[in-house]
Amino acid sequence: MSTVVNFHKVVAVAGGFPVLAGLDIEIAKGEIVHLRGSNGAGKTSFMRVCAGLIPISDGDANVLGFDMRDDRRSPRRHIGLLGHDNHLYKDLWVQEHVEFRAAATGAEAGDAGAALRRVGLSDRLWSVPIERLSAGQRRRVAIASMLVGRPQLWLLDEPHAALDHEGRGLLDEILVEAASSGATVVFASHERDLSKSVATRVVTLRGGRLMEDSGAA
Amino acid sequence: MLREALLIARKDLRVEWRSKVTLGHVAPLALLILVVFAFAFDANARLLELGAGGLYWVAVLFGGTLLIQRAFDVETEDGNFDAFRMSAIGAPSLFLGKSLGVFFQVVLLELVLVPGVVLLYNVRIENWVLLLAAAVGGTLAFSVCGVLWGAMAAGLRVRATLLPLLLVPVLAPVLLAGSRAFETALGVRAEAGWTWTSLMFVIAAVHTAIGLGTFGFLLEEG
Amino acid sequence: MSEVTTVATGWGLSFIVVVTYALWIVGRGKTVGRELGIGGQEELDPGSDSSMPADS
Amino acid sequence: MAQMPGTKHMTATPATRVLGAVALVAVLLMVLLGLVVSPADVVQGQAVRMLYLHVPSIWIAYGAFVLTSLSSALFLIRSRRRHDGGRHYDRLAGSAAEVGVVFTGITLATGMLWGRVTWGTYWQWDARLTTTVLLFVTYLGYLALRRLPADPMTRGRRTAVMALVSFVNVPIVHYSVDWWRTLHQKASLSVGRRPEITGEMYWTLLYSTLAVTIVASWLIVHRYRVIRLEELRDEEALEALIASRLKEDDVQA
Repeated sequence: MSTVVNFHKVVAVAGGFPVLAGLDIEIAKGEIVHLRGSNGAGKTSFMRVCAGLIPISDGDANVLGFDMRDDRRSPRRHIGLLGHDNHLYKDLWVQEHVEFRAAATGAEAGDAGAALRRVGLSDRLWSVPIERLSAGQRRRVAIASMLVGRPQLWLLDEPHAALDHEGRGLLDEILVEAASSGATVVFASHERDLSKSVATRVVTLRGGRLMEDSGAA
Repeated sequence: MLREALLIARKDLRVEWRSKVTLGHVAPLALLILVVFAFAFDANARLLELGAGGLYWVAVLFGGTLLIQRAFDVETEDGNFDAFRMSAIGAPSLFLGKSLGVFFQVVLLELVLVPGVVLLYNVRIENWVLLLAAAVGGTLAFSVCGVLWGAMAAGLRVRATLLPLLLVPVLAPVLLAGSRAFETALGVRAEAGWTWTSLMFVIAAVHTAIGLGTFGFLLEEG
Repeated sequence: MSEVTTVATGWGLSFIVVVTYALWIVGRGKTVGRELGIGGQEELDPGSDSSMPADS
Repeated sequence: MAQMPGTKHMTATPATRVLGAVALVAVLLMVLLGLVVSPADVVQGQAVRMLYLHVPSIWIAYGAFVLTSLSSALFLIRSRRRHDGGRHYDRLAGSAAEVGVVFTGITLATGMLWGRVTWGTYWQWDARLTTTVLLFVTYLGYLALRRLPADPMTRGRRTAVMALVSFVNVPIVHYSVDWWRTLHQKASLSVGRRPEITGEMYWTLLYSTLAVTIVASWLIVHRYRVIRLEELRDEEALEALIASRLKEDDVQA
C-alpha cells in the first residue's frame, strides 16, 4: 500500500500562529480517514498543508510523492480540496460552473452532467444560477465539481455539515467509490456517529498534533 | 496554454454575461464621468474638444480599475481563491485568461465611451484606423497591467484602496500615450499618433512578459 | 522669495527631513531592542551587512 | 528559527559609529563647500547651490531603487532554492526602498524650490520632476504593500515582484514623459535649461554626491537593522507561541 500522505514532526505557521506544531501522520492509498478534533485543533490546517496552500516551517511532509518543502504546487493538480466555502462562481449556472471545473482539469464537458446526477441534483436545476440555490444544493454542486476532477487525494472540510440525510448517504457512497477506485479520502467532521459508517480510520487532532489514531482498518 | 487561457476568459465573460456588472454598472458610470467632466469644465466646448482624448482615457482608467477589482473579487469570494490556486491550469494561462477576460470587458466599456465622447464633446473622428489601433493598444496594456496588479492586491482587506495606488503610476504612460494618440486621431493635434500607439503596444508586451514569469509567485499567498 | 532664502529653505528642509528620519530609525531600533529584552552591544553577524555601497 | 542566538539589540555597532561620524564630517564639508566656498553661477546666481542637493538626491534615490530591485531579484532566486532563504535580501530591499523614497521626496522639494527661482513657478511640468513624482508614488505604493501584515516570506515574495515590475516601469515612464515634454518644448521655447556645470562647481557637485551617498548608506544600514530587530521580535513571539502549544498538550495528554 503506497503512502499518499507522510508527515513527520511537521510545524506550519499561518497568520503568525503555529497551526500545526509537530504533527506525525501517515495515510496510505485507498484509506478513508475521518479527522476529528475541536476548533483550532488543526484539521483545516492539516488539509491546507496537504494541498500545499500553507508552507511548512519545520519537519518533513510528503504528499503524493512530492516533498512539500521544495515543491508545493505540483501535487495540487491531483488534489481536490473542499473547504468550509464551496468555491463556486455564484453568478454562473450550475451546469456552467461544473463544466468549467471539468474543463479546467481536462475532463470532458459531458462528465459534468454525470457528476451532477451522481450528487442527486435533478437537471431541472442545471440552468439555475448558483446564487439562488439552497446551502445544501450548493454543497452538492461543490461536491460534483470535485467529483468531476477525479482527484487522487480528496480533502473535505466538514462536507456533511450542510447536507440533509439523503445528501449524506450520497456523499458516503461517493467517498467509498472514490477510495475503492484508488483515491484516498480525508474528511473532517465534528459529529461522532459519522465515523461508524464510512471511515476506515479515525484520527483525532488537538493543538496541531496527533492525539489518537484508530490505526488502519 | 492558449486553450486553458480561453477557458478562463470564457468563464469570466460568462460571469459578466450572467451578472451584467460591466454593462449594468461600470459603463453607465464611465458615461457619467464624461458628463461630470463637462460640469468641471463648465461645458466649455472648446476645452472639452481639446481634452476629449485625455478625458476618454481617464474614464477608461477609472471604469477599468473597477473592472479589475471585480475580476479578482469574483476569484476570491466564496473561497474561490483556493480553487484558483489549486487549479490544474498553469499560472501563465491563468494570467493570459484573466487578461483576455478583462480586455473584452474594457472593450465593452469603450464601445459605450467612444460614442459618448463623440456626442457629448462633439468631436469628429478623422482617423478611424489610428483611433482603433490606439484603443486596442491602450486596452491591451491596461488589461495586462491591471491583472498583474490586481493579483498582487487580490484577497487583501485593503485592496479597494491599494489597487488604484499601485495601478495608476504604472498606467500613467498608457494614459499619456493614449491621450496623445486619440488627440491625433480626433484631429485636435498633428503629432505622430502612431508612435504613441506603438509605445502602448510595447508597454503591453513588456507587462505580458513580466506577468507570464511572475504570476505564479503572486498566487503563492502561502 | 529671493534666491538666498530659497536655497536656505531648500537645504534646511532637506536636513530636517534626513535628521528626523535618522532619529526615528535609531529610536525605533531602541524600542524594539528593549522589547527583545536583551539590551547591550553584542556584535551583529559582521559578515552579512557591511555598509551598503549605494552606488549612484 | 533565528539564525543568531546572541544577536544585536541596538542598531549601533562600532562599525556604524564610524560610518556615522564620517557621514557627519562629510555633510559639514558639503555645507561648507556648497553654500560658501563655491562661486555663484554666472547665469543663475545663488540658485545653483540648490543643485548641490537636488542632483545628488535624485542619483541616490535611483541608486537606492536599483539596490531594491537587485536585492528583490536575489531574494526571489534564493527563496526558491531554500524555503526560508534570502531573508536578508528582502530586508535590504525594504530599507533601500524607504531611504530611496525619502531622497525622492527631497529631490521633489528642492526641485520645486529651484524651479520657483529659475522658472518663476513651483511646477512647470518639467520632464525630470514629472518622472520623479511618478517614481515617488510608485515606491510609496511599494512601502504600503510592505506594511501589510503577512508572514515574512509571503510579504517578501509579493514586494519583491512589485519591486521588479516597478523597476521595469521606470524607463517606460522616463521615456514617455521625456517624449511628451520634448514634443511640448519643441512647440514652445525651452527656458532655463540646466547651466553647464564646470570647474569648481563640478567638484562641489561630485563631492556632494559622495557625501549624500555616505549618509544614505548609514540610513540604509540602520534601517536594515531595525527591520531585522522587528523580525526577531516577531520570531521570538512565534517561538513562544509554539513552545506554549507544545507544553499545553503535554500537560493535558
